[in-house]
Amino acid sequence: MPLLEIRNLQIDFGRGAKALRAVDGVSLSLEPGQTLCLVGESGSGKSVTALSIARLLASPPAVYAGGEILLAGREVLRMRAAELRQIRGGLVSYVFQEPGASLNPVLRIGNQIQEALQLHRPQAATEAEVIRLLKLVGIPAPETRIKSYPHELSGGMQQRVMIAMALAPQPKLLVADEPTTALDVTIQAQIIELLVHLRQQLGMAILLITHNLGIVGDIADEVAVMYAGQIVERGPAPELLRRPGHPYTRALMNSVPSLDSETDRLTTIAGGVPQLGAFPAGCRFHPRCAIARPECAHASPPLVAVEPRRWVRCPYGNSPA
Amino acid sequence: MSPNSGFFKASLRIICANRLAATGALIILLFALLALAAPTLLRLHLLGDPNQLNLNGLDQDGMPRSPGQGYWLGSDNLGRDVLSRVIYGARVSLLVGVASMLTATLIGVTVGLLSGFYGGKLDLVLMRFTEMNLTIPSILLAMAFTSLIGDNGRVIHLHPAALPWHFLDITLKRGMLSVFLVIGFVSWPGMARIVRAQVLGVKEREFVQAARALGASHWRLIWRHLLPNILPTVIVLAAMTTANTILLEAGLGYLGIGVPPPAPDWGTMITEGQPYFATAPHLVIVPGAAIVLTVLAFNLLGQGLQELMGPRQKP
Amino acid sequence: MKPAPANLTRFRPWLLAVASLAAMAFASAPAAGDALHPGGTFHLARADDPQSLDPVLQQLADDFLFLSLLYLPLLDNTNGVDLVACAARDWNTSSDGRTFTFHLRPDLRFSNGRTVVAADYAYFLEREADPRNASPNFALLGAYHIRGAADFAAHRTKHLAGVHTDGTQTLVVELDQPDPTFPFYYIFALPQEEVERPGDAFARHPTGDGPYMVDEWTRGVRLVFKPNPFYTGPAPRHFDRIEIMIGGDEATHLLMFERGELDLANSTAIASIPEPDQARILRDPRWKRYVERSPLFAAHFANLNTQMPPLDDRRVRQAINYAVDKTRRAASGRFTPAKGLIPPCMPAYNTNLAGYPFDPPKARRLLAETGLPLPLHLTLWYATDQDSIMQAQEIQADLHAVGIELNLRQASFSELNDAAEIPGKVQMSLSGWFTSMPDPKDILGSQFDGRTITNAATYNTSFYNNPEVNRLLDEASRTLEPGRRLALYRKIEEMIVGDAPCLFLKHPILCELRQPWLKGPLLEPLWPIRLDRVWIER
Amino acid sequence: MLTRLLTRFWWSTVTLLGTAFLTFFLVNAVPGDVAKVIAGSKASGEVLQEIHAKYHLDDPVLKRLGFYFIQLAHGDLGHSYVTDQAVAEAIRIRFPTTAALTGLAVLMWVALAVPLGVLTARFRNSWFDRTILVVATVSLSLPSFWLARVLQYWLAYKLGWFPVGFFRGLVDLLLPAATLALLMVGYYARLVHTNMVEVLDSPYVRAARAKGASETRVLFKHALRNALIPVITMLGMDVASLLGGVLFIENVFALPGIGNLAVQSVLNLDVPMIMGTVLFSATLVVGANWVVDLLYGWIDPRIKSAG
Repeated sequence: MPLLEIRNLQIDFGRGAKALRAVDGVSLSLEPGQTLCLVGESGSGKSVTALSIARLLASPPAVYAGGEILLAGREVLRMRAAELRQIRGGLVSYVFQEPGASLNPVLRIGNQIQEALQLHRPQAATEAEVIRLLKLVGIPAPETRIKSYPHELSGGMQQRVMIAMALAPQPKLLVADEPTTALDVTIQAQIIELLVHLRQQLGMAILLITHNLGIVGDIADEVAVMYAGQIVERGPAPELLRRPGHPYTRALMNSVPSLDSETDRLTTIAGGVPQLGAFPAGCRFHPRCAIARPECAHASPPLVAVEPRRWVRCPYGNSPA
Repeated sequence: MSPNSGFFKASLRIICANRLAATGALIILLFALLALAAPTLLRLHLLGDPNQLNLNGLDQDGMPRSPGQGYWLGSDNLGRDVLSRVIYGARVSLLVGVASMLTATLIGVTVGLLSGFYGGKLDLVLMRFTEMNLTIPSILLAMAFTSLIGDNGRVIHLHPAALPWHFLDITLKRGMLSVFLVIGFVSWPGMARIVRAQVLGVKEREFVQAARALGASHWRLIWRHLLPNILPTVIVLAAMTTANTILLEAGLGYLGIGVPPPAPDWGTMITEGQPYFATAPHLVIVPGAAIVLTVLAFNLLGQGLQELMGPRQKP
Repeated sequence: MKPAPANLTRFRPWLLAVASLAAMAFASAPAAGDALHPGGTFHLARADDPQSLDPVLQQLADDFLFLSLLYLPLLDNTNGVDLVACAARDWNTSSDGRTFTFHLRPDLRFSNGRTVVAADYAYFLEREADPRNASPNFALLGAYHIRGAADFAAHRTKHLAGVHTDGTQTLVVELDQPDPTFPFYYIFALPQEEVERPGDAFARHPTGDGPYMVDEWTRGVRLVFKPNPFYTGPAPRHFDRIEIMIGGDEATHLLMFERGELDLANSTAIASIPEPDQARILRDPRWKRYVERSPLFAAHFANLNTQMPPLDDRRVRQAINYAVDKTRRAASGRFTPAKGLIPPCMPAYNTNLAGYPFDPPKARRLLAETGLPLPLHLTLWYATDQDSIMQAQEIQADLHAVGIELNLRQASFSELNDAAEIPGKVQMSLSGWFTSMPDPKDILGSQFDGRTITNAATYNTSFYNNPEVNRLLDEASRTLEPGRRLALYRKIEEMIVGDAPCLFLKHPILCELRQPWLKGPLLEPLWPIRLDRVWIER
Repeated sequence: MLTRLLTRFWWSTVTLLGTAFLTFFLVNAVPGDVAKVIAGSKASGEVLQEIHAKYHLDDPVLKRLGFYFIQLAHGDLGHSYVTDQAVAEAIRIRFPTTAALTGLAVLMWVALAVPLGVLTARFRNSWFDRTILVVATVSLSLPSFWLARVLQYWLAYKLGWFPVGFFRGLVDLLLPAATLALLMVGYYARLVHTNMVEVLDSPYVRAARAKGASETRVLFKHALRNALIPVITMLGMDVASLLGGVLFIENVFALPGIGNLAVQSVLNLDVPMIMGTVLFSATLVVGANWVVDLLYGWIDPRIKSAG
């Protein structure tokens, strides 16, 4: 049984005539101990998908319009508040993009980690356990650090604290939502390294959300690429990276910044990400697509299994480049 | 279509887009219309003379009549029609309220703009001065000011002398001019502060920097670039300031240092009516309700405009 | 606040035909005796602090209320009619009406324990007569012409020549000219050793020989009296404590009274139940039995500045008098419409005086005669109290009807006083005069003596100067024979009314409301509220 | 931290001096002969002269200003022209009433405004939120003197639930404080609401939810403390406008506080008392801002290290 299974998830913002569909029929699955990378530009719906796993989207305005999310076999969308609180942290933990803003500025970090313990492992809510967790994520001199306030730490340290906090309840799934975007390049590598290391040590599954295909190779078992609320390609990481099937995936790969490159500048994809509610008709990628044909503007292509465990949403791009 | 009507249409559309703003604007409009029409209504005998003593207005004990007995909103302790006085009171309150708001806005925006735009020593001095004004409760300051200003009387014709539009005549009875100046002079510091903060923000934006790089004069920068950008904030603040100036005006009237009788001022009406509270509560309730309604209207308008315009200031 | 320059002169009534309803009702009240009056706390409220509790510095009529708690006058009165001995055992007047001899009670003591002696009264008079003390009563005492007062005031003598003591128990006062009203001047004993302590201690915590002493006086908060442990005066003491809360307005006080928080609805000496509530109270079965009234020795009027055009024309002043309806609201029983200045409760009241009935056509005729272009524009100054505000607006409306546009000028009490005495500054001002004398000497002489208009601080704010009136005022005040004195004053009043230096308005009637448990005589026409004479009996 | 507080202190002093300067010129321009205010309008010329000498009324304004500042430096606010009472003493006697009234009112409205603000933020744009918005707007549109009169009449006189007026004990302050609280609660409910909305959208609140924290815990442990920081600043700043509201309420309920003292002194043209009360309230405001600054460091750890 997969640890996480998302089936045909549909998420709207707003209701009735004003509803805007942000996630449109997304299906994913993740086995225990595996790592899935969800890749896409900002606005593609990947973060919304990730947040929906523990139903963290503010509702209203978000509406779970259809589909289901099974977490360890339990239907998340039907859970009551108490159940939900239990799986949040207990089963699935989150690490967010901006560690500085995601830590409560008025509480000491020790206190914040301890809170996570209290909520799910009250018997372990001790200072010793907090120190152990901080050590685990590689924070030097954790005994003194527990008294610090978030703003007294560097960005990298803050993200390590966030990870420690996420790990505290010993979750089965860690959702890392662009955990490195706000950090500088050398720190990014350290954090990814830390995640790889922790997965090996603790055996949990990781859902990594990123717009950077470059880090995917280091960590992912499987990759899903999202564009404009839909999954456009999905498959095992080495396969997909070697032979991307969708023109968007290819474009993304071309714009990958190398982790060791000095320059920030990347080959960007021409055109902008379509606004929510202003998705083009036909294939949603066609205005930016290098291999677009006239009919792409009318027919919206389905997600087709091109080989076992490999899906691509483009009838023309599935012959590997 | 003239550009003016376009502007009005646009404003109308904006206001109607928000139910709060629309309600506020409607109430203000109603009061303003009544206030403007009051002399005409009086001439047509649809309204009693607000200052005419009337023995029929008193019952056999010499007490004011309750609402209904020949007077829609009752009569006051001198037998005068309360409805008429409340409507005439709207003339005083709206005029003083809006005039003080304009005074306060003029001072506040000027101080805020100069302070924010030039910064440095000027900013320091102006902001210290603003702070000094903020440390004294405005009513206290107004009280001190009021005892200062002597009596000036003035009639303002809001129409060209050639045209006989006397409904636009507004007589600034002794004290009214001084009252609105006083209220204006004590109401600007809050506005100055917020305008300054806004200017500091706008000043750093690219288009201002670009204009500056192109050698635009300070005047042009302020007039063409800064002012239009802070205008939405100023409009919201102006609506809310009007609410406060009307309250302040009523407060001064209540203390007996506002617009002098027989001008039917709402605050003064409450003071004159409160000894009658146990006998004729309408003398306090009616003018009070008029104040609440008007102030509420301006607050709703401000609140609504704020929701529409986005920038979040104080609630 | 009092609506007009309130000047409560210190005289006692001598021939009082009018006794208040209250006085009648309680004339047969049980004889005073401590056994009947078990003490308790007396709860009162009033808007303002007393100006001072030093009788020499006591200025406002309102404050007199407290003097009867703190000091015993030489002579007092009962039922507002007869002079009776109080601190004095007895007294007599010489045949020429110029020398007064008072014999003291031997056993009176101040609240500091010292025995009261005759010199303490002499000290009081000398303090009032010394201009350095700035006593508001200086001019009033001066009007009696105590022998040597001028020399004393100019610091040429150390003592008042006309005041001497005979041993410790006798006080003698000599006047330069006869004056039958002198025994009605309140004379108190003051302990010099306490008064002359450094600082203002005495004005705040005075030492007197009355039944009570000040326990606490926090300005603007409360004034509390407690029993004077050395009190040995003739009248019984009724309370263990008198607590006066300071602040609020009359309307609030009445609400508190109705909730039972106060024992007396109002405790300012010359204010009544608030007019707006009167009809309601009189209809209320719970309260109407406890309302009592008393006329006051007072007149309300508007001064018309006879030196300022167009008011320098007598016809304009008369027209104003005809134009104003003085009977409006008279049904409330709060005042008698005025024809002139002498109140109806005073023996000198002239029932034949025509005055100025309400006659707008006549007013218009008089104005037309003057040939002045109408409308005339005049300005009326008045104080900020409710009664004045209403009165001013009524006058404004009445004058509007005959072609006079009245500008209203509200001013603080002191601003009004200051402005009114500046020649050529104030055209009209609402004013009034309270006297405690049943004699017209004060009410006519203090304000209409034309020789005072050159004084920097004059009470003659109409700037009225009629040489014949001046001469008659001198003659009347010297006259001892009651019938002739009365005739002279009536003549003076007629002349003044004819010249119309005022808009004559009304003579107020005091209206008080007490809790059912408050017993004893309370009101009288002169010193209207006598807190020292009532008690609580539940 | 210390430098910041010292800078603030220095500027507060400058502000206060400026305020003293301002009020001095303001009230010394009052028309009318002050000596007559002091001695009564019928005082003799001799007495008036003495008073002129005693209060230095004939000196040039600048000299008097100098005297005034020297007096201030000695902590002396002068004596009332009307009662000769020391201004400082009058203020000392009356301050406890105002302080108790204000304190009680602050407790009441904070106790009401915080839950209202939190709930309206939590259920944003619901009918509940919109209703409270309108109610709050009404609350800040009420003239204080009017509301005080109406409540006094209705709750104290008609229903007899509260004493009608005066200050004898804390019970007497319940209704006045409730009146004041009613006037302020709308504003503060909105203030808490606005800040709460902002905080509830913040990543750390999402993070707290992701941790599995209950809604109550999220609202009160994580969000509220952050949302209250600007509210506390506002409370400090509002002491000024509060004194304005207190003034009318003290007046209606006959409470012997600073506000009533100010009204009396303005009506009496009692210059030293006017200046005293104005300066005192200015000091109070500046002091309150200073206290808020201190509190700030305690509530918001980010401030402390910010030097």
